[in-house]
Amino acid sequence: MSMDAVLFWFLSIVVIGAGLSVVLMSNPIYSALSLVMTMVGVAALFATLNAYFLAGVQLIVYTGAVMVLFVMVLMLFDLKRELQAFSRGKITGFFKIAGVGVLAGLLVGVITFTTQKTSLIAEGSPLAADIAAQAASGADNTKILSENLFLKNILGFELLGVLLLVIAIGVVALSRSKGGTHARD
Amino acid sequence: MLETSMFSEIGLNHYLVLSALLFTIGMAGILLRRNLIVVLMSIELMLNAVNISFVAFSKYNMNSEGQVMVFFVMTIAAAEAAVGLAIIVSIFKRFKEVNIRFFEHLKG
Amino acid sequence: MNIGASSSILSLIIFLPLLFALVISFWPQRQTLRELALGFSLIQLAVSLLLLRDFDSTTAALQFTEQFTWIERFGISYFVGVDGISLMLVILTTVLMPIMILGSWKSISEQVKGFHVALFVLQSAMLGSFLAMDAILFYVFWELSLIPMYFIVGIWGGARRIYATVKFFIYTMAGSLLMLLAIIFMMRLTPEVTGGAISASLLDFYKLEIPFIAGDFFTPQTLLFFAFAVAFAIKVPLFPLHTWLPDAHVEAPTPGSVVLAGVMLKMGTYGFLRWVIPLFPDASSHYAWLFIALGLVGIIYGALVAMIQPDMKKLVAYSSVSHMGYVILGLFVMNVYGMGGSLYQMLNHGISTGGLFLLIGMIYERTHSREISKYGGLAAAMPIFTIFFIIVTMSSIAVPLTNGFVGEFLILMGAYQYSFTASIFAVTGVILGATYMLWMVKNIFFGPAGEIVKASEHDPEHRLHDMSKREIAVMLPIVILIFWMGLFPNTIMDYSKQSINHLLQNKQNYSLEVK
Amino acid sequence: MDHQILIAVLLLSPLLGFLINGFRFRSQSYVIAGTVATLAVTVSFVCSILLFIELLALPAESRRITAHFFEWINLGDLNINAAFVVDQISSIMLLIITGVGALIHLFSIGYMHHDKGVTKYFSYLNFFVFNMLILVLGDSLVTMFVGWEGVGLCSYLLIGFWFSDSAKAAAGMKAFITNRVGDAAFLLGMFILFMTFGTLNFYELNALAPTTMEASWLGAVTLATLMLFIGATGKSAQIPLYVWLPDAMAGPTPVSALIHAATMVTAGVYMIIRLNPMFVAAPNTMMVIAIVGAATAVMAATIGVVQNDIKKVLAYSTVSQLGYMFLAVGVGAFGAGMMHLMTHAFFKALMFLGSGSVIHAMHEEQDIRKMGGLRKYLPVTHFTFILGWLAIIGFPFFSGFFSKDEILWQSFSSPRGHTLLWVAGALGAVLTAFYMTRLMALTFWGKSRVDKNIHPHESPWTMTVPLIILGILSVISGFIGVPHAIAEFMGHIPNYWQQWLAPVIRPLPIEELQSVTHTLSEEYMLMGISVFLAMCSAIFAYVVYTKKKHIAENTAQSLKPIYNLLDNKYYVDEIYFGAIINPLVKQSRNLWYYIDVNVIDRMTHVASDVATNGGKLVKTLQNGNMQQYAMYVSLGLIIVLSYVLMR
Amino acid sequence: MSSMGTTTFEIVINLVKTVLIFLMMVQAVPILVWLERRGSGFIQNRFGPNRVGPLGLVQLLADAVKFLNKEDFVPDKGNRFLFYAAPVFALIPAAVAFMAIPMSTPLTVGDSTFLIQGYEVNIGIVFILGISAMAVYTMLMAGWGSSSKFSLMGAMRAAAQVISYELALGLAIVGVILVYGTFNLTEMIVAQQGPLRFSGFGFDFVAPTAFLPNWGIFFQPLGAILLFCAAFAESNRLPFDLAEGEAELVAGFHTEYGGFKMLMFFIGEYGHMMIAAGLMTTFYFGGYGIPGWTTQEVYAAGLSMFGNETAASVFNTAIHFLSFNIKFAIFLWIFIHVRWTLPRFRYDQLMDIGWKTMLPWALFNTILTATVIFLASQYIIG
Repeated sequence: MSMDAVLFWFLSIVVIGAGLSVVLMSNPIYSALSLVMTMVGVAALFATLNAYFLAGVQLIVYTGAVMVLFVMVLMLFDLKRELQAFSRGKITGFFKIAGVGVLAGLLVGVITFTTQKTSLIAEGSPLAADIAAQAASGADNTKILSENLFLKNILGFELLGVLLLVIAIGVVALSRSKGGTHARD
Repeated sequence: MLETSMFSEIGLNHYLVLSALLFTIGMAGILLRRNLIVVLMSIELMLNAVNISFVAFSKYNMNSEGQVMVFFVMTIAAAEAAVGLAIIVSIFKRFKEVNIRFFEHLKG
Repeated sequence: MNIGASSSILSLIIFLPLLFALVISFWPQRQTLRELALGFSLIQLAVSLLLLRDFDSTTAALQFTEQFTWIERFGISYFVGVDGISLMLVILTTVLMPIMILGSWKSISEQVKGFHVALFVLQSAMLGSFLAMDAILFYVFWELSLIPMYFIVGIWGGARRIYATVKFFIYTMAGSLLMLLAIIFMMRLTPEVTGGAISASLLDFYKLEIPFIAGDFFTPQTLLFFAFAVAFAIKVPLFPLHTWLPDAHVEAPTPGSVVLAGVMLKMGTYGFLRWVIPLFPDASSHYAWLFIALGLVGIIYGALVAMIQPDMKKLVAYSSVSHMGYVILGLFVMNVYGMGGSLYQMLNHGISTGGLFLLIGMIYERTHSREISKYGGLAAAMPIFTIFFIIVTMSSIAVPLTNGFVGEFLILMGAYQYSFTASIFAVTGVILGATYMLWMVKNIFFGPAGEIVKASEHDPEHRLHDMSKREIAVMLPIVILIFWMGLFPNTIMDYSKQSINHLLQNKQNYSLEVK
Repeated sequence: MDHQILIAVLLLSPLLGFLINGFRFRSQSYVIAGTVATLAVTVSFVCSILLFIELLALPAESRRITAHFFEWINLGDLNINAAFVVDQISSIMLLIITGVGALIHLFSIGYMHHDKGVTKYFSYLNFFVFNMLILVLGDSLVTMFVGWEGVGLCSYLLIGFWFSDSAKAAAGMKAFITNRVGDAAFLLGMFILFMTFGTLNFYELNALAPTTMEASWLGAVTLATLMLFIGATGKSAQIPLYVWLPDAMAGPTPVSALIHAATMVTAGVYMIIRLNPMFVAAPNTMMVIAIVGAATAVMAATIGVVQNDIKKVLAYSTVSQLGYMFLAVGVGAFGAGMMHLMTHAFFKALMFLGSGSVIHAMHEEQDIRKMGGLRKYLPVTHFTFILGWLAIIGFPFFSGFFSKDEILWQSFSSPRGHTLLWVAGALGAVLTAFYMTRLMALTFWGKSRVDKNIHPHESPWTMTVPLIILGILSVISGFIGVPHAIAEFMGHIPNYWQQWLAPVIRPLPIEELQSVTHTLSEEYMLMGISVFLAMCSAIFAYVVYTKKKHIAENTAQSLKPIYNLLDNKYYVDEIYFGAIINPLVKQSRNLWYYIDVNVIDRMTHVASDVATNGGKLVKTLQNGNMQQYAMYVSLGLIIVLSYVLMR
Repeated sequence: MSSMGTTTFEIVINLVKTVLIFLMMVQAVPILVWLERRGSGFIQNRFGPNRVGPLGLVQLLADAVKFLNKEDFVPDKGNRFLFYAAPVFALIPAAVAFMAIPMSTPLTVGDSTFLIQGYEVNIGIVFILGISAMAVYTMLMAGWGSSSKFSLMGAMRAAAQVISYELALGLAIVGVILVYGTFNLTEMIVAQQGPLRFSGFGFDFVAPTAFLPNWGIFFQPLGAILLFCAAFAESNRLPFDLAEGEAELVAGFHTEYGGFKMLMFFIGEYGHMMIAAGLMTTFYFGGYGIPGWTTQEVYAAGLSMFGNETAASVFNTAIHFLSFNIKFAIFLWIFIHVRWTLPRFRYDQLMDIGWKTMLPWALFNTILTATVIFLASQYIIG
């Protein structure tokens, strides 16, 4: 049992547990905080996958910004405990739960039955050796990521920038108390 | 499949299964929860699950495309959350309601 | 092949309006918007006149071609070129643009910026579809032209504008989908002639020999022919696919009507001339009778129905159906007079009907009514307007020395060459055309003062002002063109003669050279 | 080159006048407008005279002055030039148009001086002259057609000149559309000629005209000439398209004189004479022309007998006289037709102007039953009117006598003539004499029935001078073309007219000419009969309408059905409206309603309804429950994954 | 996780070191509190704590004892879990982030090298930013868990403020990253060694005197100011302590807290202050570097002094640790000084400064830096 394996199992349990509590907690604030936990776990998982930069970004963006918004909104709404946290309807409820169960089973099944190998790269290929070397060094691949991002996918990156601008304007417009989508009240 | 090494040697499949489980948990949240904000959070959960897959693939394929994709997904998730919350806030301000069934009235 | 080596004036012509649209959409000053748009349209006109200057009318070859690979995998390229068939339509488009902008000076008062942007985008799309030599490129421009038109009618239109736009859109879309299918089918055939690669180039399409069996409807050429023909026939519009036109015209704002009648309908007839006849020579010869018959029905039906319309715009719209029937007739008789006349008639119709719509727009601005029965005796109140209206009317009913005569005369001659019977039916249109137009002129301008004129006499607020200087400036180019084209048709027909002769002589194995 | 300039000046001077007056159409100064317009036409007249003199100087066989300005339409084999030709035929027309035109312009100054639209009026008038000149001078059928339609347009504008009267506007429209019917046929005729002979140029056509007669009704030449003739019936108001001309009297009277009597309506005759070789080659067409001409002559005359509007009488008389011209060309007497064209231009213009003078004096009163005894108020008008009257009833040695007599004789004697044609012609002459005398009697003679409030007065000099000049012309113009028989009788006066026209007129085929022979005595006899009958009828009319009014009334009473028939112009208008126009309009409405609205639109709507209802059906799935949507998504995912797993 | 060492010895030493650094941070807090109180006393012309122990140094110990003895109070309607969790979470991010800051040159003992920081992260800055971003939750949890209007509003204010200023902070750091071309803090410090030099546009400039160090402040003056200002807001200190604005909100999100829980909040706050001071030092003032001497020179001096590599390394580490702490202390003092010098902003002013002043300037700084770096590498002047 290597350090990596220990970390993985630990983080898996954290992430799954926190994820479950997101769904199951009847108090939305707890859900949100559980989600923060999940996010942190995911960030750690990223780190185990040598994606340190993404781990950092995950922390900044998700826990530092997105989830703060959620939590703030929830706290502002002051919803406390919900009486009916879950949708009503026995038949549809059954279908939903069964559907989710089946889906989980199917997904896991598909993954385990279709991708037998641990890596998609053929054994013995030069690439595989590279991977092994990289995995061993634990080197950060931030530079590779940045080159990919800013050279190859620059258009997508710029488009995202535009998207964010649009979103920012849209959000401001939506949350203005005057005008906007609803009458003043 | 069930071998002893399954616990000690962590490979791509482990991450994928983890991602799948997280994804289905998120899906369950979307299907079952009534609070719109929680539904939105479940979506974030699903996106995170997918991100795990991406990063795992990225690592095991020695290809940074996956990470770039994660980057994009994060950005879009942030945008989506912002807009979603803005909408929810403006509706809440007007109707004092975040129940997802209430939003059926908006279908027009 | 020397592609793209010459100047890139065609791309300039196509994309300059888009640039203008962009500039207008970011123009901060609301007051100077119209002047700006007018200036831009004049620049565009000047550029297109450069094209006219450099055009070599002694050859039927494609000129000023530009070709760049667009989607390599499917052989789709950005391929534009101009020849005698498209040249004048391009000029028509650019000439009408400043007139339209000047004509909408007063009538469009809301969302001025959006309107001009839409106009310029529309211009770009129309020019693109006239100049595109690649099937997919053509299709893209063809569809693009719908969108600004949709907005022009839908936003600045009349009371039933939504109904009209939807109808317009659905009709045209239905046709163009057929065309897209046909284009894709033909692209799949192209490896035969290109030696393996798929191509969407029109020149490669021309090389195709699509099997044809007379009498069997389900042969490729016949099916393709009808797919294209229906698409274009809707746009023309050919009877019985014409009902969108009156609605669209009635609801459209004045410039919308002008561009619709002036240029958009020509896209259909241009399609016949550029695509249908050269691509499917057997089928078009074999089914020429059908289109001639429909053209004739269109001529007579349009005229008869125009005669009983109570609404000016509707009347002119149906007259468009009638006039475009002439164009179709001229195209399918497949002789030099018919085709030359058709090409000329396209321009005529653009100018005369455009002029009529402008004039109707001017009167509508004053009275907010288009009901013919409410008018009467307008000639006394607005003499200059009357003069212009009558001149344009005379052009529309093809009185000699106006442009209308030349086109109609040639088409009728072509029709006679095809068949005596056809020409007998066709000349009926000459009589009926005069009937409905003069009926309208009489009821609007002559006779005792009608409801509106009377109201204007008593009410100083609703006094009918005669045409302003701006309005005269709008109509003057049209009138000048009417007489110029009536007096010196050769100056315009010379550009297209070679192309028409080339088409007629090599109908069976048509090909275009690239100059 | 100087010919070209001359012709250009000739053409452009009226156009210039039109433009000058057209651009200052708001002006109400009748002096400036009238002077400009009259000067413009006078300049043209001078040019015409100069051209005529030059023509005289040329040898008889090559009397032709051409001016080629630019290529007009040039496509395929079609090559039409803006080219103009002055030759024997067109020079005569030129003189008539510009000469009579100038006089009528002069007359108009006086007649229209009180009208507000006087400048507009003169500009139209000049434009008409311009178009008429193009019609006459054009060297091809298409160029002629330009003028042909152009004069139609001017006629339309001038008939509807007082447009605020709905009936007058409608009359203009009626004129234009009726002409259009003819024009459509004219176009067809052109096409047939072009496709057969490959040209539309008059000289080339005439040179190419077959010398063998075409017997078939469906031969190209016959068909083409028939079509052209239909065009001519429209323009020249023959059966069946004459209906517009009486209505056209709604326009100002000088217009009636210029357009609807002297010039435009004769265009059809002119066209046939222009293309006479072609018509000669189509005997069937000639026959039709002759019959239509004769029928029109008689029918119009019968209607003229009962009309009470002074201008209507003259209008029907014009139709009738035009019938004579067609009768002439129909029997191959092109020279005679042309001659009658000219004389008719003089005396009918005179009479129209005279009637204008009367109407002017009577303050727009046109009903002859409310006139009478105007002789003493309007001496000049009366005197000149008498000259016109004598000319039209064919009083010996007045101009009308020569031309009409020649026509009658030709209709009898020509190989393509027929006794019945002569009978019709003579009957027409008798009727003409009757109704013209009736007009004279009711207007000028007898007792005054003038309203007491109206004080008739003689017109100013601008109006009387043209009357006098035209009066003189009406008297003497006949002598330039004295018929053979009378020339014999008068001492061998040469027939300048025939000599002048001979080079451009193709005689009937020699074998036909040889097949009939007539003697001089026959001619004298027939002349005598027709003149005698006409004089009798004139005297009868004089008696009835000045002395014994009751005879007319009794006759009208006793022949009530016939009187009504005539009074209502044989109900032709009603038949046209009832049989063609109204059903057409009604059926158009049905057409629109049933085809456009109920079939095509309905189909579109059904298609859209199918889509809409289909959408409504699927809409129930989309109930706004987002979780349900998510469930669909996950179900889809399950299905896809199951497939992947099962595979 | 190889940074934790390969041999058992290394792992043990590393773990001990980590704990030490954490303790060091925690123990710095009482000193800082004492310094603050004494300092404010001097600034305001009074004494401050001076009774317990020499110069009142033991005062804090007494306070700690008092805190520990206080009643463990939970508001009636409050959320018990969150109320307890909040102070614990207040401590963690601050500590974790602080430990990523290198405080001296690595210490080499035999074959083993020990970093004088909690652990080394390749993406140091991003990591620190990410972790410190989580501090918001403590405020929110505390504010909401207290179930008190003042607390909630304080928490909201604080959260909004932190999020707002995080942008300017991040963008200011982007300039730093651009200048040094790395995320790694140690590499940044190494890059600031030696005399001031600038190469670009085709010429090299080296400062004539070795005492003009190659510090970031010369390249990023604007960035430094922005970062420092933002750091005030991030750590909720005056003039940006709107969250606790006593006049309005009693004490902000920790109104309901007392005793040891309160103390933990204090530690968290001071922790943030220390992170800010550490970052300022590292980014702009050469980190543990000494102006005039490079680490190699110091190491060589140690070697010549002691003749032993281990001793030299220890000497080197110690000298630089001192250097770092001096700079660190100066910045901490500036924090304290500012707190007692400037008045508090209004909330709208705060937001205006954040969004309308600092963010644009930070953007400008970023763009300017990027442009200059690009041009300097592409174009040659003269």
